[in-house]
Amino acid sequence: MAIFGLWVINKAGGLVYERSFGDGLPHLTSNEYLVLAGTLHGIHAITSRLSPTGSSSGAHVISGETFKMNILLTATGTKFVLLTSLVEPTADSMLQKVYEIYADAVMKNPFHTPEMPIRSEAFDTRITTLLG
Amino acid sequence: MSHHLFLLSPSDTPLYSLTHYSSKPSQSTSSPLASNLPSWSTSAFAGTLTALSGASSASQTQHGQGGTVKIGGGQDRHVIQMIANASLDAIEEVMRKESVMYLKSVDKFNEWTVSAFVTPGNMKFVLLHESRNDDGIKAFFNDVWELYVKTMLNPFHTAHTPIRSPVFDARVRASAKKHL
Amino acid sequence: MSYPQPHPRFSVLSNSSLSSAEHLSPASSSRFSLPSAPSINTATTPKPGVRPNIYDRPLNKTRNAEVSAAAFAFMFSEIVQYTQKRVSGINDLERRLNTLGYRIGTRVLELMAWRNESAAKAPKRETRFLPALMSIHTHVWRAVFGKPADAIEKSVENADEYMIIDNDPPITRNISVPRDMSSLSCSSFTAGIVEAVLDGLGFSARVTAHNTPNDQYPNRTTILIKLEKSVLEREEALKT
Amino acid sequence: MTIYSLYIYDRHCACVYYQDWHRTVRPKLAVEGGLLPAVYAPVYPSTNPDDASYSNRNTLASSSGVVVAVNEDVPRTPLPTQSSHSPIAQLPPPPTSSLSFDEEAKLVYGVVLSLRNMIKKLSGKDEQFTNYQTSTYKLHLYETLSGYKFVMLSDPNADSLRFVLRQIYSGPFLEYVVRNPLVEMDSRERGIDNEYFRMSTDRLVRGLTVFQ
Repeated sequence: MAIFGLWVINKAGGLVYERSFGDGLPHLTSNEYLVLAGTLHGIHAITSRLSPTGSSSGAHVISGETFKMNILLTATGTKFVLLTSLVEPTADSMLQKVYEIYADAVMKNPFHTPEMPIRSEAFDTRITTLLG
Repeated sequence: MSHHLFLLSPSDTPLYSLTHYSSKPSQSTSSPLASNLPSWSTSAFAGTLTALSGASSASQTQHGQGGTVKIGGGQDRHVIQMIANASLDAIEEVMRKESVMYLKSVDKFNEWTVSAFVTPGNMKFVLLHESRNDDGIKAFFNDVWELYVKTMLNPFHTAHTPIRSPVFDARVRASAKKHL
Repeated sequence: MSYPQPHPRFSVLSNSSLSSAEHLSPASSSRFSLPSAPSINTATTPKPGVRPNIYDRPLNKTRNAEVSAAAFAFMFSEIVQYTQKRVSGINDLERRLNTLGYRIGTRVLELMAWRNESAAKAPKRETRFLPALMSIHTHVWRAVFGKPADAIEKSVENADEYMIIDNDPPITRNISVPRDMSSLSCSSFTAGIVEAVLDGLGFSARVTAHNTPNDQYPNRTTILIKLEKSVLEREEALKT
Repeated sequence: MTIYSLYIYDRHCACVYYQDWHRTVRPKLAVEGGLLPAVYAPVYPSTNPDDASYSNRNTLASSSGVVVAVNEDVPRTPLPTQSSHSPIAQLPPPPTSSLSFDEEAKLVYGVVLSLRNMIKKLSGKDEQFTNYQTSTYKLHLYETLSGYKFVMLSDPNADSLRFVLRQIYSGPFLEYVVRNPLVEMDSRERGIDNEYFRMSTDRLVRGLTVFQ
């Protein structure tokens, strides 16, 4: 029952925000996170084309043996990825709350240019209170 | 019996003016200026005053015909405006002390009494009238205030742009006809 | 951390925005429910197809004429971005936000006064500075931000300075200023509103906004009012 | 709760076997040379129907081996166009997927491989990618030590089917592929499809509770 990390990926597949919590997963360099975010963006697009029964959304949940990645794709193409333990029931509601904080603290902040890395520390503090 | 309304911006630039000839019979005819001069004043002084207020002699004749509009030599435009501007000082002086918006008959000149309405935004409505018609004027000022507030909400109207909207003009005339 | 109200609303700022329902159906706009001043334009009900103009809209705070706080936040963020592209420094940006606020302030003063006083027998105006400051602290803040300000202070060193303190100003709730512009306070927009209200009431002053965060309220802001000499002297004269 | 399809890949990243059940969007014919023979008959691109090299292999197998179960409707001359054993033939021609089969197989392999690497890198230790889920299907992976990858697509809310894949591996795969001398397992030119393997996998999957 733990949350390991949060990624925010813009609609072009670039990683604009990355936070890891606790030490459930090893901390990688920001460069590696960038690469992983890029591949995830590609995979997400492919998974929606492999559906055996017509059109389907991209991957929602990708799970390994000890952790899983919950993905929320928003209407504007931004992806929120929450890395949690396998049995985390609140992952989806957490993702919705993160999306709400993103809408409040990032999109309404005049000093943030869309699709660019997120620098606003209001966003940081509120994410820490929610997931920290 | 005529009324003159002036809307003055906080920096005292006129934004709107209206002359209204009221058809209502006036309750009390105000005595012409010459008569309320103190008896000891010399005739020379009286002469200048009558010239100054050409209005007074004309208004007497005008009472008789009631609503008919008397064009020509009657109330000179500049005299009216001079009276209105003169009354501004009185208004300023009273405005600081009293905290009420409607200042009843602030100033008197010849047969004109001036009553004013000052909005919180320091916008002055000055009305020159002859007869005493207290609640009519108060209701009229209230309507003009409401219309002014609505005009102010127009984002393109600043405190100093003259109000030229025909709807505003029509509404003010309608209210004047109703109340005065 | 959830919001105090689920859908916070700023009411008075929104009055000029005609809600689409009213706009589309002129018939409904002829239904004036002005409890206070009998609206004089009932005589001329608008003909169908005539574009309803500003004089047909009621002045009172109607429920559906309110704008959601989110919409206002996005617009304010757009205003700041627009201004930021055209200024050459923080002071310039604050001055522009101040002038924008000033335009809103003049209208807030008139509208708020009309809403409070139009029903009164003898509508009143503030003529002394302290009651004016109090009315700003409560009425203007409630009219614009939906909640009264948190504190008023009189500065000790110089007599002509007063401060209105707001612990969590709604308009800068979503704004986090980057480190390199840390001295900027977007509340100079509010300072503009206060300056306009004071000017309207006859107390001309220079009003600036400053960030005064404390541990409990990171967004705490102080609106500093610096009165002009003439106002001070007049206050002294009127006191006696 | 249904199972849509099964892909088997050998360690040379080639798709060696394919079988589907409730798949409504039929796979499109593979591009020439894009697919190994003996993977999945209906999508194998054969230039002329009679010289179906693939077909005689089939007759040889059935005559020599012990006939375990006679499937009446198995056609003696398996023409690629006549997919009689698919149950929904009589309906209007089902929509075929926009991707040709070999492309689809490559995509599936690509996704599985990159997810496997991603999970390994993220977890730091040698952790296996098990499955991922979208709004309409769930993909499960089971990888054997010998490098064979079993990929199964089921409906989204099925729970993990790794044990089913393991059963397929330890049952039919060992029985009819590993121990079947006629199947060249690591050949890079041919798939591992044969009669018995297909039938026993089919029987096993249809017997699952998950399968409706």
